[in-house]
Amino acid sequence: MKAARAAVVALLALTAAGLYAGGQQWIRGDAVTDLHTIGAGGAVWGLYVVGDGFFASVALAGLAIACLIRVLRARGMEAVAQRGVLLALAGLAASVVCVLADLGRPAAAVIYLPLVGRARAPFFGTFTLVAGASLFASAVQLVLASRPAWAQRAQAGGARFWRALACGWQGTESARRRRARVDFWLSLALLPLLALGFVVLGCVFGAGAGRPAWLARLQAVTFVVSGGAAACSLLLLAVALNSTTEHTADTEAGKQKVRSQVRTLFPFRSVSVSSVASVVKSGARPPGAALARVLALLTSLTVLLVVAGQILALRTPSLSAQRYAYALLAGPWSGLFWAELVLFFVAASVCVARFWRGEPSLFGAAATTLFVCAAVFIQRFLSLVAWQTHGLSLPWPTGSYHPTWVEWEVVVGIAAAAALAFSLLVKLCPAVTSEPAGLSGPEGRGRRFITTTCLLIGLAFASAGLALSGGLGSGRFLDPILPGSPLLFLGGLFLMLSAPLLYELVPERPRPESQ
Amino acid sequence: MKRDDDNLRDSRRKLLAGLAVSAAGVLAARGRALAGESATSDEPDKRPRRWGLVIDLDRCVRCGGCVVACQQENNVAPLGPKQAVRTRPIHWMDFLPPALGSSLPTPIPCMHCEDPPCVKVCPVGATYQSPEGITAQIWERCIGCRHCMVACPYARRYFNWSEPRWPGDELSSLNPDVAPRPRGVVEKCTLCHHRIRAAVERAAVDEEPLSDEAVRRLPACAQSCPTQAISFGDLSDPESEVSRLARSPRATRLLAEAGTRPKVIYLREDT
Amino acid sequence: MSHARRSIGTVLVIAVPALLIALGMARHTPAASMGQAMSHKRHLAKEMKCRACHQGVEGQALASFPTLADCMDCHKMPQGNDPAEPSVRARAARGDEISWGRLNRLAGHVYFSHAAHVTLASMKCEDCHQDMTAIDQPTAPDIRPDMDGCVACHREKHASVDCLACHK
Amino acid sequence: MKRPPRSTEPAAAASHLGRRELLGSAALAGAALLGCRPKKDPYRIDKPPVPRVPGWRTGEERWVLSTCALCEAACGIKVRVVEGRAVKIEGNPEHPVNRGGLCSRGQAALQALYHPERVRSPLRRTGSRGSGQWKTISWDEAIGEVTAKLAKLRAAGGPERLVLIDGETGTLTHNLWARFLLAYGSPNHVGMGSTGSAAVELDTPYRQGLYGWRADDLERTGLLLAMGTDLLASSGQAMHLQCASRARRPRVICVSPRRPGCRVDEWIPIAPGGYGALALALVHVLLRDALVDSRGFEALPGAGRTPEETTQVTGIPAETVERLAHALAENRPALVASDGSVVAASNGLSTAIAISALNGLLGERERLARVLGTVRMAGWPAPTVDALAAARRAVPRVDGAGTAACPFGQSRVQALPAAIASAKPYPVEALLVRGANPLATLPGRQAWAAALQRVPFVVSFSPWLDETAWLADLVLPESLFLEAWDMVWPAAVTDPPVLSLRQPVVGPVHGTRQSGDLVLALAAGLGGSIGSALPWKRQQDVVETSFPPQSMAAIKEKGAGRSVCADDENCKHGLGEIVDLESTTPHEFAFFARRIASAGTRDGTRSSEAAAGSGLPPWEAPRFSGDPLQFPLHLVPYRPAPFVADGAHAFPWLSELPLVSGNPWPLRAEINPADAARFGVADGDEVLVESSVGSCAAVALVSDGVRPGVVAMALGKSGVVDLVVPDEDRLSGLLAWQGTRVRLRRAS
Repeated sequence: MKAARAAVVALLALTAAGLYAGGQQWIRGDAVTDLHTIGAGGAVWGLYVVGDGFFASVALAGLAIACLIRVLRARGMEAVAQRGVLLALAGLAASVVCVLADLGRPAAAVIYLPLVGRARAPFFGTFTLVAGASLFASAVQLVLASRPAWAQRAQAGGARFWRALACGWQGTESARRRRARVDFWLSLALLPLLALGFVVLGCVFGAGAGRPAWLARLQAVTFVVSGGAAACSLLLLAVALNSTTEHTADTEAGKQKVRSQVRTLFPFRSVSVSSVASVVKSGARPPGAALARVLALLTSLTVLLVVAGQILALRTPSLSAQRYAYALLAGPWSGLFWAELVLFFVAASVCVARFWRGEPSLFGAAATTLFVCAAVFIQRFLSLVAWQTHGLSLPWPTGSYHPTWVEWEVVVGIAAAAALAFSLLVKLCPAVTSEPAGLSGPEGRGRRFITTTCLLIGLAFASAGLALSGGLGSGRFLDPILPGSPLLFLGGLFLMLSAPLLYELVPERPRPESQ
Repeated sequence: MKRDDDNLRDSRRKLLAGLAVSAAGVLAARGRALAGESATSDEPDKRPRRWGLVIDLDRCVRCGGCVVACQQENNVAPLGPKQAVRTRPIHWMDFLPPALGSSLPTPIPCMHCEDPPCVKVCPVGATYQSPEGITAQIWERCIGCRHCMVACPYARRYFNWSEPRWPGDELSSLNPDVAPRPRGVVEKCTLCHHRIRAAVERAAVDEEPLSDEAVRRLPACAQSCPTQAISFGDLSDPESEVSRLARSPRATRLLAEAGTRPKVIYLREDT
Repeated sequence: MSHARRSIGTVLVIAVPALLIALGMARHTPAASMGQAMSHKRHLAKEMKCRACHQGVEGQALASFPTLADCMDCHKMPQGNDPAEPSVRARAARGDEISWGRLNRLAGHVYFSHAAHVTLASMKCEDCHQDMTAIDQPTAPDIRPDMDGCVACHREKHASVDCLACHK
Repeated sequence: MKRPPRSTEPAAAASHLGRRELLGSAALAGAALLGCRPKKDPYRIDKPPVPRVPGWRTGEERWVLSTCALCEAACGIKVRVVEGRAVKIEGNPEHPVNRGGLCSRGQAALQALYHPERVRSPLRRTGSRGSGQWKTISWDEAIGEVTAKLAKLRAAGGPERLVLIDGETGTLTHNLWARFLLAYGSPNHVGMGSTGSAAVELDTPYRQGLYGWRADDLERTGLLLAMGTDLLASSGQAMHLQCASRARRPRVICVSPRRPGCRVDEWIPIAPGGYGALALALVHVLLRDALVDSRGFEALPGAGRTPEETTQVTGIPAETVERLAHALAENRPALVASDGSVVAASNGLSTAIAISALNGLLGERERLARVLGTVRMAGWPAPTVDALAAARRAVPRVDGAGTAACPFGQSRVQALPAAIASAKPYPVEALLVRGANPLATLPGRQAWAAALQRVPFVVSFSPWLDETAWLADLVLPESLFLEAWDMVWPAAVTDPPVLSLRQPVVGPVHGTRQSGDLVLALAAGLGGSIGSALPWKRQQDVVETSFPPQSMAAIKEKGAGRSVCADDENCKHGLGEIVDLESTTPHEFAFFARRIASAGTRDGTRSSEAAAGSGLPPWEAPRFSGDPLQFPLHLVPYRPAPFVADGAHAFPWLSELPLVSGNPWPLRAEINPADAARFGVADGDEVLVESSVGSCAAVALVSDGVRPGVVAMALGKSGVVDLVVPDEDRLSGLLAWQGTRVRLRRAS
């Protein structure tokens, strides 16, 4: 209890410190960071963009895992899926804040990106697909998955709040089947979107003037794979908690212990332990082992990719790639580089040794998560920053980058806020797989028509918006043909993603025959 | 009830149709505008100019006159020693440190590439290639994402890390033809487009064609150069001095292998 | 019923201050001030051309305001019986200058050349400005330039719509 | 049909609440978005509240011609003035010195003009010296105070006890001050020595026996042998050399311990102080191989030195010298040019004579160059000098220049602190300092500070509160060159030689006054013979009436022009007493030797005892200060391209010039990789450079552009001068900047 409060206070304090640091940057300009002009001895992208890449990739990977679980209809993993969606929400929000902290003129960005954003720029994909659509999609997923739980709370005489959230929910069997359908199709539809989002992010991180194309692609792949590893590790942590719950939840003493453990991680009073336990019990097998295997695989793959990249970079004719590789192997970045490899290795070993048999412990999971996340963060840092300081094509002096306290504070503050948000979301949106037995009800009409219309209009808007912001035709033109086309594209995506929500929310209209 | 429903559906259809028609109308109007523009720019007697620089490294004495001339002309704020401890200097015209066989620094402005990597990555179109080949940056549009800085293989772009400051009366010496850049935007060499614009305007007022001699020393860097190592002109005009120099066997381009096709051409004897 | 009233109240409580804040942040119009009382109408009635005082209008970017020395070209001798005229002469004798109030100010990153518009494009002052033959003093600002307006006219006249044509 | 449970009803109510919240938050978001609008236009150039400059219309711009003053070259400038404010300086294309080019210094001058640290009105010290307590006083008060002191000093019969340190030469203002001292009765007009123009000035008089600067025909030169670290980059000749040789670039071979910043066809690294020996060796080869006509060179001391004998001094292999000599003979017309760093050694005069002999032997100097005579004013009446002034002018100078201690010296500023401290030959009662900051720009900072404390009355005319002004009693801030009238004789002399006009491009930004106006005001205040010697009201009148009107009109139109004398009588006092060496016998070296022997100094009276019997001073090897074992390296202070002798802090852009690499501000110690390995120093290390008199911290720059055994450091940043031992050439009195030994180690 005390520990939980202390954790909340600590997270709040970190968030406040982050706000303070952000205020310092707002007042004094980006000079408070250690970012510098490329070529004059620095990196123009630093901790903020690294944080953006980290949070966004973790979030996308979390959402991807959730989608996969739902597409594969692995009901036993539903809790993992739900956590994955929460991770996506918190992570994407954090990445958006990271980008805003990085931008020189965030206010101008808020105005100009939707108005005149250009589809050819990688940043366009970042703010439409990654920040906009994925964030919206995870919110939709979350709403759809949490409504049974909200309805339960509303029925249990909860506040108007829960009733608002659960409005229109029906416990009918047909509604449940309908929802399962929606879940499946939405998840299936999201997978290509997420893949696209990952490609965009990977491109941004693989980018770098003069980087050989193969190296850029390799970096992009490494980015995606390691993002998956980080998300897996975070989910593993959540699952480890659940597994502990399963072992001990039967006895009253065990329940107490679980409560305290649960509160340590999700420090809110009303986490429904029983519901969590019921989730896990309903599963056929503990999802931890599967996750751990995937994690071990992804981690090993990342190590392989990183090592392959280094070897290739050393043997390439490109001088800048060689300088970059040397800077990582033996230069100023060597400490971080080797630390990354060791962390990945240790994490993979722990996975294999402890979790392969499906015996996750909370401590082991926490350690693995820490190792993997730190290693992934370093991976992003090195692929982004070290190229700017050591990979220039022209003989500019090599640079250095030592983030200032402001940058650390802002990023840590964002992470803390994301953790708080995650905890809050866990409290608000518990995963429930065992719904109360439903009443049978009729299938209404009209629902399908509205949804289809929404989908089609959304598709039309999105394609029109994309085409228009792509500059359609003339390459000379600076602006989208129609100002606001990016907004049109984004709105179209939102409409398309709202379709399942509409499908769920449109009030039941009885069939005319029945009247 | 049913009739109502049908009516509703009809109205929806009407709405959709209306939307489609209006969207098509807007597109058509824009398209016409586009077509009109391309027609005007493709007049046979007006070949689009491609402004470029030729820098003769054998003549350059590395006096730094071009660097300071550029700063004074383009309202670059000085940093002062406090900022310079970990310096974030802005030098649109900079010196590339000597390396790779050369013992002398190389003056290096923006290359004004024919195929500029920075333009492709700008998310809001703050940077673009002008019809006369200048890689331009519209300060007001820039959101400060610094993507262009990462993309430029020459590192020829600068971010304003803090608000520019001119102590005391130094504001007096600011050039009214160039807008100072606020904090948070990326800036770069403009090839002194304000001077080109003024020269074009002056030539039009005087009803004289803009001759190659008149523009040869137009940008501030070229004007100040004691040895006239920097020449400026229209690369698409085969008779211009820059075109003539660009055909010289001494002509090279920086990072030609990057495929950016720079319009800044260096002259250097192979040693 | 009370429910509805309460909700309207809530909306008002939130929205009205927000609106007020928004209004307060919107640009307010500065009052016209010329720095020296003079009647455009009366000057123009004497068959004077705009460029007689705004001398830069044909050759430079800014149309420019006259110096007191320019005024004294005519006003050295009394021109009519305006009671303010002797004081202006006295100021000129002191070597003073009138700080004319500028009514129109473009955004700092916009370049506008009167020479290009008046001399090259043969536009008339009234095409953009108020007709000064009818009024003594212009109201401020007498034109509100926006980019869409500029671009529309440039398109129509086949002038350059390149960003660099107007941005600096 | 059973209806679904009523759970939808309250939910509907709840969604109503949601809508209300939504509306409110939308309104808030709208307000926030509006609030995000920038309140102030960030692109507006808001000029500071400088009063409107009368006579300027809005947007009106003019170009004003003037002359740069940031080095002795006197490049013509063209300043863009908008609404009365200077916004850009460019080179004047019509000006024969720079032909439109302009180096970084001239470009950055506006930073100094509008610098916030300029002294805005006269200041009187209120606390003790150096306490930094000042009181603003009016100009009348300030000038009254100075005149009262000077009048008192003169009344006491000791006008020679007034010393003027003058950092400027070759201008009308300088001549006004000289005339003031002449009428006042003080011989002590002290120049600033060899980082600046004085060393260049030495070049011609001792080589050609004439006072004036040389004009080289660079467009015809086939081979330029450039001697010294600064000649091609930052010397007074640099801009002219570069601009005039645009059309047909000669082959350039540079001889210096540090590779020049610009491209040359060949760089021959030489040991400091070895230039004279190299010249003699070249002379030897030229004579031995009969490559040149040798008449008249029998008297040249040390001419018998073979390249092998000089290798030890020059560090240049004999075969390189042979090759160079043949190159000189083959690529004619060949020209040997040198800068101040060449003669700033203990054997400066010997070096100058040897180089001059080489040029004379090549026979090309005379064909390529014409040398100007002394310049006097056309319209100036002979000065009125009263008996007191005439008597006291004849006493020995306080710095010992022209006496037995320094027979060929014209000015010996480094001897001043000792002379003041010992009050010998007589005490200094009043010290005026203009255009100079000896405390920061000359070695011996402590001695200077102590000397200044001993002078009862110190007046600084500096526009900045610099180190010297800080110790003054009064600061009378002079206007900067962009606010002043003047006429300048460019150090980079063109053919034909011209005068360059300096006129105010803007009115005084602050309440400062032109130096010429100040000296006129002082003279008027003192009255009597002094007042009548300087009868003008304003500096502008001096400039406009000192030259024939037709010349003046031409000069005003182009910014520079030749002054034409109408008749012989005016010519005597006028400009253009040009001695054309072509009219003498060009190959007769004795001509030069005779001049040196008979007229070592300007008036040719005080040096007779010093002239050696052979007619020429004997050849000297360079001498270095410091134990070679303790201090194994030679310090080579050089003038970097953006070198400003005084007030470098006022030009941030020059300090930020990215000419070397990376962070431009710290002082750099440039060493050869071999020495770096020897002393365990890597590129970018913090190092400590120590000489026998001082030490300074720097950042190591390891470069093969520096000769082994040498530490090259840029002048203009504080610290380097503290290392220099103030040794001098005993004949010419020039400070031996290149004569200090140092050691270098990593700072712990």
